[in-house]
Amino acid sequence: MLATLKGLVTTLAWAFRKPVTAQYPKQHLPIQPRYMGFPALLWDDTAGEPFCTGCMVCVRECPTQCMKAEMKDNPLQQEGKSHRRKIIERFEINWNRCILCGICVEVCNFDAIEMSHVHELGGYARAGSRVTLQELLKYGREFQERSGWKPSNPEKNVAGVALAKEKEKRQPAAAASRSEPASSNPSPGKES
Amino acid sequence: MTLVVFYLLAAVTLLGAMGVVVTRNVVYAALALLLSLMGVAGIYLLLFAEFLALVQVLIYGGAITVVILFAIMLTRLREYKGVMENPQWPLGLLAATALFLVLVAAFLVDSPRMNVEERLAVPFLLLGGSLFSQWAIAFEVASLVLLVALIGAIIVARGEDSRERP
Amino acid sequence: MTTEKQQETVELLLNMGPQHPATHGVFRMVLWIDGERVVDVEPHIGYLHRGSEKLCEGESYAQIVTLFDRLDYIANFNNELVVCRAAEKLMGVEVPERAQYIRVILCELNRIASHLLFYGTYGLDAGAMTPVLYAFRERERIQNLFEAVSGARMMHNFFRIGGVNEDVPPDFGQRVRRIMGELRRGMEECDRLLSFNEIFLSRTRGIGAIDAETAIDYGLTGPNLRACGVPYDVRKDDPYEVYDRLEFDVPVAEHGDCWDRYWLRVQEMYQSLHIVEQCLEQMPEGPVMAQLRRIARPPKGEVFVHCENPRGDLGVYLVSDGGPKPYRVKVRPPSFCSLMPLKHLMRGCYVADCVVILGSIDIVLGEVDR
Amino acid sequence: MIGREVALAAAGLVALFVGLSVVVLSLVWLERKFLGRLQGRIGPMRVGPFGLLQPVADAVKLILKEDVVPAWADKGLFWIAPILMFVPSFMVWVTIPFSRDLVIRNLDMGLFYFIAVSVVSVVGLVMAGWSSASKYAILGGLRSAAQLVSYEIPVIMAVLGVVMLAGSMNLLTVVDKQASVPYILVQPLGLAVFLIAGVAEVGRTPFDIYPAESEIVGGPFVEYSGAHWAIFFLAEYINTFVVALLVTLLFLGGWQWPHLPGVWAPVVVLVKTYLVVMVIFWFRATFPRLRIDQLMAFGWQVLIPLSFVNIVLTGIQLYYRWPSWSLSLMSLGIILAMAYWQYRTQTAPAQALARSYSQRAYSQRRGA
Repeated sequence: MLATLKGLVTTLAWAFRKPVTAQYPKQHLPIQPRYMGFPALLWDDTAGEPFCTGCMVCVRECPTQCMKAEMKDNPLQQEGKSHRRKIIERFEINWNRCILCGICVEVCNFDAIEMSHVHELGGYARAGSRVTLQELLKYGREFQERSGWKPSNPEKNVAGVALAKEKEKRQPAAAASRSEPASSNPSPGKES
Repeated sequence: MTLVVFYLLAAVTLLGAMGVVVTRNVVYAALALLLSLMGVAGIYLLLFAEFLALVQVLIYGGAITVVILFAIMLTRLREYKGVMENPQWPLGLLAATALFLVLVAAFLVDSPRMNVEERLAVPFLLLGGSLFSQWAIAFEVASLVLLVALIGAIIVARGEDSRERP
Repeated sequence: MTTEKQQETVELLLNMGPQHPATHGVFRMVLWIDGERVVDVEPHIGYLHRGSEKLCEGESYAQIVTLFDRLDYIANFNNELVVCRAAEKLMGVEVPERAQYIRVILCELNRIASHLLFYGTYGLDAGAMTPVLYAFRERERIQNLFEAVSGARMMHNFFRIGGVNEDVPPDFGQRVRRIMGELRRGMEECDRLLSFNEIFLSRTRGIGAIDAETAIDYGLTGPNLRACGVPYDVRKDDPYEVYDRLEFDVPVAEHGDCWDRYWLRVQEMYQSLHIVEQCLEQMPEGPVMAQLRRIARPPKGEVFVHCENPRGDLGVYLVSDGGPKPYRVKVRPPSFCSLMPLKHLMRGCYVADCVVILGSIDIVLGEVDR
Repeated sequence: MIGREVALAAAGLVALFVGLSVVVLSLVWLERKFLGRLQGRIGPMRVGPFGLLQPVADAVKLILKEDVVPAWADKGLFWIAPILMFVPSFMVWVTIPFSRDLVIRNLDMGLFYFIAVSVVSVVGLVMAGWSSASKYAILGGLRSAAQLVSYEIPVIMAVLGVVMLAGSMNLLTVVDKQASVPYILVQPLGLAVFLIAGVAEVGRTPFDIYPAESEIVGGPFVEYSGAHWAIFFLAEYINTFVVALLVTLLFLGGWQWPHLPGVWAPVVVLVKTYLVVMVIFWFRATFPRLRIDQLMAFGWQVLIPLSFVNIVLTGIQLYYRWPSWSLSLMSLGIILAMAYWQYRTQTAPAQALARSYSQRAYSQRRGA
């Protein structure tokens, strides 16, 4: 009876405390910075193109084979705006298959894919679970803007920095004066 | 009005009783019995024997029927074919007829034949008082019989139990 | 009961599961019952079979970790740990100390989370509906912490062969300390609510008892074995990671009944808190990942590694042919072994006890069926 | 003349039905909200302000749902069973007063009527269990038959204690007699027995053995759906409410409240009743479920003897004309003795065991 009374008091005490439930659609729980949401492709503002070169390493390393990628020659590289010789043409992630493990992020050599904070993945049709390049880039841009994402290897992967470096190598004297406008160029990618 | 209700109740009672005998499904029989007993309770009410009616509902309607149903459900998987072809049916018929005749005879010989009126209703307090003073011995004997039956039932149940689980 | 009797009495064959609120997943028990008594029971498993062991043979070592996440989906870190350790042992990798401490902290927190889930669902099995909500409230704190560390609440994929994926966030120690205070209060509350409740005691004391010898014969491990009085804990008996530097007790009970198993797990939660505290104090700075080639290629050979999962002794037998994928992976799942004595435990008990017994051995069907 | 009476009766029935539906809806809402708060949740919030319309939404959903009848079920019985359970819970309202005037018909044997009628609802449960052609349902039916018949006895005995004190089975008299002192103070033991047995009688936690959803997944109701299930649901909540109402009338002094005019009588009764209902919900939030054999043992070996003790104590007090506080003292003494006995036999050994386990904890390293 003693323990019974204790139990009764324990439950009753909660009647006078604040409930812990969050009312989900109205009230979102805070997302931790490292939260692994749906993978998204990132956008290189300095070149106005995705980071992704379509090298297929994520496709190969994905444990569930949820991705498809195709690459093409990069037109911007020919124009001299980018250092990437190849660029992604088509990319698709099937989010019914994706297990949000983050292996693709880990294996990516180009800082091109990141686990975004997108997590409300509900949909009405099965076909809707195939996410195309455009959507992935959209998620990626949102993620970049919100979280202040920084590339882990900018010298190799960010077009502006990499191009400047290349030029630095070629013309060490003129490098200092030229690299600045290149990196502060207004990016065409932001408009789309 | 009262007469109409009486005939209705009597019909319910008789139908229930018929159902008990006629149906082949034991659970239906138990439920028909419940119906019949409820009809009897209604007739008690018509006779201003409220207490008796309520006791009828409580004991027969609630407890007894449920216990019967309980027993039936425990033995549900058995087959009941052949229950109707009991070789003892002539004896049963004889006994039933005899009982019926005795009841009719009793009714004919000693019938008060008076109209039941509300003033005849026994007040509850009076009933209780007389039960515990005038009829105390009968009351105690009845409870003793029940007690013996209870103990017997327990012994029977226990014995079987211990045989099953040594 | 003799055979003749069995023919006479009508036994009811009751199919408990695969979809039943108390079977903790898709698990089916065929009960032969006599009234409310269970005459015999036959467990049927395999409804959640995904062929994990076979799948492992087609995946690289890094990918296997995600498969192990999904075995015992309530104690993911512990599962990741065992497969990472297996590969590390085969490769002879020395894991940086900081990574070991991080692993131990996360594993112990995961043990608490798992035991909290057990506490909640066990209350539910016994018919109390509040413990599960209180337990989930406490578990949520741990899950949030995990999310901050690994980015996922359950399927972390955080441990790597040779360390952990990432160093913990800078405010990790502070957060863990805060959570530990809250957890301790929450666990005490759980204790007040259920542990000594008279109804709960009468439902669990002396039910589903198993003695030490039988338990060993059936291959029970973990809390289920320690409840019978056998002080076997891999963390003590075959210390891995940094457990040999930590001071902690292994709770041991005596009777091996449902209440003992329950009580043991509750005590283990306190011990885990103690371990985490020490780890936080001792944790050195430094790298969290050993210097390795990107794609793990363990040398040809085989290895068996076991760790103390919340459910018991989780072992992995790994055979490598020198390639990037394992040749064979065999898991010794503690839940599966815990299911073994089910007949022994359930024969002669009541139908209601079945639920309580099944809850008390704390199985996870993802691990049983693999 | 007769036509008018019939019309009146029909109107009364409709009013009763509507009133009871409102009561049930409010109870459903209250239970979900209150349980939620006790568990650190907030309960339903979406439908209407504070989720007030949630039970209405539930009801609409239930009525619109397909009413599935299992192919092997005994269709007639399956169909009739919910009604057989519902009718008695409806019939008891004939004699339950909300105030001195607000009663359909005040029977002289009101309490006895209540007990007699409410027993019949067991038949409905048993029938539901039998006719569903499901083994869970059969087990549930068996359990309900055993449980409800056994717990009827302590209910009757606890009521008898009150009847002895009041000297009447008329609910109005019983309430009137409590004008100065409610019987909760005179007969705490009676209240305890009545509340426990009443909770068991309506099958609520910790005595929800027959619907035990973690064991036999709903017992007799397992195969029911839609409107049929709703009727069971309705009956269950009405029964819960009736038990709480009887606790109010028998032990809490009904509409008696110091310095409150008679107009407030129904309000006082309702407030008290809802408080008792909340206590029952509170039990649900706190306790695990008993096992069927423990339930039977508790009923026959603890509750029934206790109720007899209660009657004997009441008889002694009445016969020797001791002051009424002597009865309260005796009652409390018995309760405390029971509590101590339970502590000695259950809690204390478990705690001692727990202590010994923590001392046995295996801390030394082996073979290091």
